[in-house]
Amino acid sequence: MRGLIISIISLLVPVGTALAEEKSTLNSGDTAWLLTSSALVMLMTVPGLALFYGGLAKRKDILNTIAMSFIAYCIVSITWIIVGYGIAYGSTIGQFFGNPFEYFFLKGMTPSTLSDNIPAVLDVMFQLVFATITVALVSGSYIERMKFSAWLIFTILWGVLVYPVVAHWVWGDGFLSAHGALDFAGGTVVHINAGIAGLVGALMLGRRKDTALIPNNVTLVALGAGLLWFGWFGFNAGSAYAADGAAAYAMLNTNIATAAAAIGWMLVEWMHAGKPTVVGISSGIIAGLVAITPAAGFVNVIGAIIIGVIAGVCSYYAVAVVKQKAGYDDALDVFGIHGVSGIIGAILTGVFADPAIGGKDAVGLLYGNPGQVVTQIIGVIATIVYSGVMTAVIIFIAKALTGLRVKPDAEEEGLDQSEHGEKAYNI
Amino acid sequence: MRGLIISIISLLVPVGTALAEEKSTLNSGDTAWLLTSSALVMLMTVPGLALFYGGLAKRKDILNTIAMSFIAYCIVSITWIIVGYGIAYGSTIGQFFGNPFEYFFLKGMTPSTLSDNIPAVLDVMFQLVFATITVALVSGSYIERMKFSAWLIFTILWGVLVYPVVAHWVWGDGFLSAHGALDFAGGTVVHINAGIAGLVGALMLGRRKDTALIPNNVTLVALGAGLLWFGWFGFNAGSAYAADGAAAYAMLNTNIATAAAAIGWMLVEWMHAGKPTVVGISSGIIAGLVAITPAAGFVNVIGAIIIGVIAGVCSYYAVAVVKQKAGYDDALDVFGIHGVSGIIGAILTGVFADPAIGGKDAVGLLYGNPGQVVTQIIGVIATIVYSGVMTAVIIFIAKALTGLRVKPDAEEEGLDQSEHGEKAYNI
Amino acid sequence: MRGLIISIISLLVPVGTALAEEKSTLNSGDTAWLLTSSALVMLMTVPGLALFYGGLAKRKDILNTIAMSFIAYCIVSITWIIVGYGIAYGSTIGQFFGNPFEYFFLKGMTPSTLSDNIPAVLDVMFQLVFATITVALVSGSYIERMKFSAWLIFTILWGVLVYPVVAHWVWGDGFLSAHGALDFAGGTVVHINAGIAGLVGALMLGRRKDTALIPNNVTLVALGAGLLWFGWFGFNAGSAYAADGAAAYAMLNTNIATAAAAIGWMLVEWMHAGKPTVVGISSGIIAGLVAITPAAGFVNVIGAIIIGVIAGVCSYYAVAVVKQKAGYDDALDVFGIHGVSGIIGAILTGVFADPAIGGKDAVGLLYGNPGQVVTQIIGVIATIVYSGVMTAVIIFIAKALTGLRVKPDAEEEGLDQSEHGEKAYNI
Amino acid sequence: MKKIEAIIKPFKLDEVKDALIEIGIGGMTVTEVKGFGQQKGHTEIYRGTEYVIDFLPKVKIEVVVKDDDVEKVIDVITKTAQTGRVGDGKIFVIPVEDVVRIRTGERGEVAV
Amino acid sequence: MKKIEAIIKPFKLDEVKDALIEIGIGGMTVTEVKGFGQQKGHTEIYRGTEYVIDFLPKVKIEVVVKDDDVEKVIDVITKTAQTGRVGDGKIFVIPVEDVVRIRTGERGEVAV
Amino acid sequence: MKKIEAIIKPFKLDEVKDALIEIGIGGMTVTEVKGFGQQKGHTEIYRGTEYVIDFLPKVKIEVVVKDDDVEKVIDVITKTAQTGRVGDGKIFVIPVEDVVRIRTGERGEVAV
Ligand SMILES: Nc1ncnc2c1ncn2[C@@H]1O[C@H](COP(=O)(O)OP(=O)(O)O)[C@@H](O)[C@H]1O
Ligand SMILES: Nc1ncnc2c1ncn2[C@@H]1O[C@H](COP(=O)(O)OP(=O)(O)O)[C@@H](O)[C@H]1O
Ligand SMILES: Nc1ncnc2c1ncn2[C@@H]1O[C@H](COP(=O)(O)OP(=O)(O)O)[C@@H](O)[C@H]1O
Repeated sequence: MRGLIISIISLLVPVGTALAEEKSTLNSGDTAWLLTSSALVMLMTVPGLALFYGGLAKRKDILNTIAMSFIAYCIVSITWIIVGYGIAYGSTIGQFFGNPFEYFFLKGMTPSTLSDNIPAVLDVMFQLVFATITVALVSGSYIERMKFSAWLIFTILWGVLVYPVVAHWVWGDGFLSAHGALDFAGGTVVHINAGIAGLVGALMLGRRKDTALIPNNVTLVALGAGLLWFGWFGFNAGSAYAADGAAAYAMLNTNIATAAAAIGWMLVEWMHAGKPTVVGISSGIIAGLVAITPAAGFVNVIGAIIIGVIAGVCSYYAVAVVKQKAGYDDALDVFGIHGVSGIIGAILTGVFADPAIGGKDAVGLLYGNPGQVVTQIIGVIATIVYSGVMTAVIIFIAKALTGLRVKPDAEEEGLDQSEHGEKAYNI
Repeated sequence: MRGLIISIISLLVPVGTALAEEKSTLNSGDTAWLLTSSALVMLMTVPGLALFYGGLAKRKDILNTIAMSFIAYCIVSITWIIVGYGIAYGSTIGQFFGNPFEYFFLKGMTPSTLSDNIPAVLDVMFQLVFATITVALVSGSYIERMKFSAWLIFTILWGVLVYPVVAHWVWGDGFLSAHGALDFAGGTVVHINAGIAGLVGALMLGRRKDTALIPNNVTLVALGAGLLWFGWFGFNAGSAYAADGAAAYAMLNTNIATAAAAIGWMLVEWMHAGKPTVVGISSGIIAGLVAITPAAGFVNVIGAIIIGVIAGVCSYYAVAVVKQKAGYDDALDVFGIHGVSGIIGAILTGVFADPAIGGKDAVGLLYGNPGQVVTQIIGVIATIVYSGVMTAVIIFIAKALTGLRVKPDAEEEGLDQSEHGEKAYNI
Repeated sequence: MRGLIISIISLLVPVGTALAEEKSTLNSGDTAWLLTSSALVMLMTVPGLALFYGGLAKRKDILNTIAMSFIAYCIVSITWIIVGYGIAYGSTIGQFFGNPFEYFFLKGMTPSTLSDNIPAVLDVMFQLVFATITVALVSGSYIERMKFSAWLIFTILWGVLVYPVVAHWVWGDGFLSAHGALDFAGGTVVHINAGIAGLVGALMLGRRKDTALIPNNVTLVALGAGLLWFGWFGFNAGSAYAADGAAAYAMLNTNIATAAAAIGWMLVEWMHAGKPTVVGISSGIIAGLVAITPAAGFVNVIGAIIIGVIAGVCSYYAVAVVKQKAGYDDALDVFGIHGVSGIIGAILTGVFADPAIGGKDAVGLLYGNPGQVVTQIIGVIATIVYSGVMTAVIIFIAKALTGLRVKPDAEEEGLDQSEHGEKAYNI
Repeated sequence: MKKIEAIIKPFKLDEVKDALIEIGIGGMTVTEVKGFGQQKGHTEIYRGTEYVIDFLPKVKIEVVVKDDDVEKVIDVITKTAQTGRVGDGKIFVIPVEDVVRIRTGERGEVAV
Repeated sequence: MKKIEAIIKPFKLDEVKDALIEIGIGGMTVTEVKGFGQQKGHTEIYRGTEYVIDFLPKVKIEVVVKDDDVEKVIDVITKTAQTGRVGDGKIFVIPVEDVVRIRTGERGEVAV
Repeated sequence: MKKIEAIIKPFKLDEVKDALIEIGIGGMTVTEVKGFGQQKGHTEIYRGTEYVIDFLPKVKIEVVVKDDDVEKVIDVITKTAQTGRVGDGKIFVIPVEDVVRIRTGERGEVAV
């Protein structure tokens, strides 16, 4: 995929830089956009996701929910430059993971080391913010009952053993990359991965005493959704790795699919439950952002609209109907939104990928390449299996080390008090 | 105006790209800045404006207020790529509007299609975020009484029939553009347009039972004002369509005028009402941002300060004195701030435009071109008439289809409950 | 320092622009990044810092706290283009300050005036946002008791007489710059400067009746910390004055040091006080951001981690132990965090500066240049003395003009009511 | 003396307050409460799942008055707070044995 | 008639409410309060400094009932609100001399 | 037993609480309320329009005590809550017929 993106870029860049692949030179415009994109994706986690999740949590658990995202960002930032980046992008070991120590504390990288058109260290940074948000996303399934110490252990292990490995498969020299799986900005690596980890962990943690989702502060939900959308422009359009037409298309597709998904969720909620809600519109926004992530640079706007609407509607049913029936306690619907819309997006990328947008290596079913759908499904399944198994192992280890759940009393009293000794509002 | 901007740019760009107009090449720096600017302007609406308006609303109406902005953003995103962009920038039909179907679902645009120095699709995106915020702005006049379904109808119609047409006049090949009206970033197209629509709609909707403006959450007002200011740097400096000196001047002028307006509003409020308030400072910020919008790339910093102070003071009187006397119920003062400061900015652009800043085609009264003021006034009047009449027609259609106002009971109980069935805070 | 940065840049930029210093040409990529960085740093103050401080304040004082940051931003924006920029960057007068009237209302600057690779006016803008946040930072020490009118006077005087002078020493043609003091993005100029002003002013203002720090709204603290972190990428990576490897390194170092500091603060708080808190993690974030500021473009990632951890731990002790014992009432710990971590960062820059990162003019103790530490300490002391004395004088003037503190009754009732006549929440 | 506690609909507060002032009541204390009664609560819907909110927002007004004024106050509250729909609320009359005005230390009826 | 005021732990509210409905209580009013008692408050630590929060969040339930129902209600609340740990709360029984239903103007026991 | 209800200025709460503890009061319940009385409210101004806020923030303290302690408690509250300015608040004494400690089921004076 990385190679693909580069070849797309080279098509678009004016003649003077056609030699880019032979002898790299720094492009300051592309570098400016990747610096900006890195900052935007950082904002998605701290404070975007933290407040989105926090607003949805119960009043007595909001700070713990925020703390889970904040600390995940901090811990994974550190592990990433020790071994994470190496596992993801180091020389491949059997197409399964990269050499963990190849970039140990970024040894050998100076400001003038380039990675194609941008500084090498900027690639480290941009990939870092992807790793951090993926881990933080998982927390949404676990809130209101998990020990903070257990979450720290989970964060360290999952951030080293799961995320970078799947990133290697798809974006490094891994086997999915070799098979031509399309994942523009991380539908599989980020969202399916986090969604499955959320589901498996939620099952192992067990249900909360009070599983109601009555948001303590919907203004934070709206704020979080807005910051996530804003940051996602960096996530998706930054994944073009250049300030060019591919980036612009990815941004526009992201916007269109998200708008369509929000409208889709709102309408189906209106028909099914009687009213269109702000929490619903915000949830539809996230579903759309997730679904367009793998497709953003590959589909045309009609494809983007269709993907958005399908994601909005399906995630609504997953969350409002399926979860209720199945009875697992995925507190903030990480599986229902990131898992389900991630899978939808990954597969539909194989359907709608339009070579006029993404170039000759990104051709979907509708444009005569049914095999792409199969490739996509293989990618999805591989991720589900690996993420599911590894999450179970890691949760098991955390349980052994610290125990998983707070005491029943503490759960009732709220984790803000039991884990942090503080209160969100004195107003 | 577009043409004008390009000619300014060409003055500034180094020799090597002087052929830009003959054979376009992509400039990655300019593209990076326009990508960033598009994201910044998006943030203005979702969640910036939504929270600014939401914080000012009553506690029981905050979510409905937020929903109005969010859904306006989503709906106009979709209509824009169907017909909106064509109406605004398609081949002109009698200098009145563009061919609606010329860019139907962006047909024919690929990532490598250029619009001068940037990808064509990026122009679509950047213009899209302008369209969305204009519609969302209008909602501030209508809150706390309008049916959500009526708002959806308004949004669709106004986003297709009003905004793109006025945009065509000023920025497309329309008659105002042909006459040399100056509007750097949308004082007429965005703010006067929205201000008049707000006023006319508020008159047709009628007064709320309780017209008090007692903000439920001033921290959201401050947050919203801050995000709007931040995003406005993309709005104004992005309108230079390049990362160059014109963009930098537009950014600095935006900052200076806004600071001056906030200070101006604060001081006049202090003298007139006894205390300087945070809601007042935040309102002054918006007034300044609005007034400098048409002038940002044309005036020098002294012009910017004067425009800012005048806007801050006049909007204060419009809101605190005139509205009270006139008795219309423009709930969040869209007319008083966007309309009034928009008109002030548009006319003063004709006074202060300094050719040393904006080039030889942007010369104001003070620099020997009194005719520019006349041209500006014509632009203002044309917009007022068209926006006023069309808004009335559209509100009338919405009334026929769904009715305009919620039931009196629902208004008392709050629209969060009646329209969305949810509550902002459970804290 | 400015000269140093430029020479680093010239090492990294491809051959074609090697003549940059002879005949400047505008680099659109660098310009795009500086435009973005200016916007990011603006966001740090309005609304980032305002909400961070506001959330930590008491419920009855939150709006006054927000107003202090907002109005500082506005006032310093204006003074900066009148005399501030001249004092900082005008032709030096005895290496002490620059000619105040050299850039009076930016006379002579047009959009095509360049400052090396970027528009000259963009340098004004980027430096402006630094000046504004420095003044706003000081307010955290003074809240919950200072008259709003006294704060306005302080803001005007300090923003003219203190910040630009210290900026001149370090970044203009001042004596510290001449002696080779290293301050990548403003550890001395911004943070030590603000920290000392906070301490001295807090001593002169005297203790509040109720010195408890019980945040009224921790969600705002988390939001503010997140926005500050996001904006700080512009602060530090923008200080490379280019979109290049130096900027990327500065961004990554900023991220790593901040993560390390947050983890450090959290762990020491956990051990010392029993629980890891969200206020603690957020405070650690700020400590880390402050400490890495002078070092961001000079140290390698291991240096960044060490600086971060030391800053997090030391600021915790300064705030939790030393302040309690010393008994001064630095309300929101501007000295404990910005002063202490600023000093740590400034000195450790002299220890860890790695020529492989920052070039041959930025060599620290560990790389064989112990003299750098001495130079750093001289810079710290000069700043402490000047900032301390001048702050005392300015506070004295404010006292003479308006009095410093609100009436005891007003302090009890809250400054939101007494100074602004409004209430933050009606929820 | 008696304390009259009235639980009413929040949007009636202003009207009731004004009516009480008109008949010469010089003081009252108001609390935001939640009421459960015959009036059915509503449901809130988040992500398609319904939650029943059976406590409704109400306002409690407490007025302490001389025995003679009790009927008048009851009358005024009943009239102004009435909408005729379920959930209008209740008035409770509770004996008060003594009243103190903190500012002056006065006791009994003069302190009301 | 009597007003029964129970100060209980917040998380017991739903249980108590359900139990009261089960025994036929048709109305009640709930207020968020803060309690001080034998149950020790906790400390909150901000930036390393400890603050003692000695008021704890409690919920006050007010139910007005006929004299005959007093014991039953006390019984039900005591049972359901009990955890056996300090801080479970208190019940106070206060005389009520009259009740009015605002909607209809009915007085006395029928209005409860 | 009696319930002493004191409506006081919020910033006096800590002082009153400490004084009550000093004289051996083991429990109390506090509610945030809004008061209307002789003390005039203030006006809030938003965008130049004035709104009269005639309800002022007050705090209600409820303490149930044995009959013997009533005077002592009134005394202490009056003293500590007094500023001498309008709006200092009121104390109401209300009869309590029974008290129950939920944790143990104890009744009467021992339960206070
Ligand atoms: N027995 C009761 N004890 C205390 N409060 C009550 C009682 N019955 C009703 N209330 C209060 O009065 C409010 C209105 O009562 P409800 O039964 O809904 O309507 P109505 O007063 O019209 O009969 C309730 O929400 C509750 O706050
Ligand atoms: N004398 C009292 N008057 C009013 N309220 C009281 C009194 N004593 C206790 N309370 C209330 O009851 C709550 C529980 O009391 P506490 O002494 O902590 O435990 P317990 O009820 O188990 O003895 C307190 O938090 C307070 O709200
Ligand atoms: N008759 C009353 N019934 C209930 N509460 C009252 C009554 N009169 C006063 N209050 C309460 O006492 C507070 C103080 O009363 P106010 O008349 O302002 O001053 P003062 O107590 O000094 O005479 C009021 O805000 C209100 O909460």
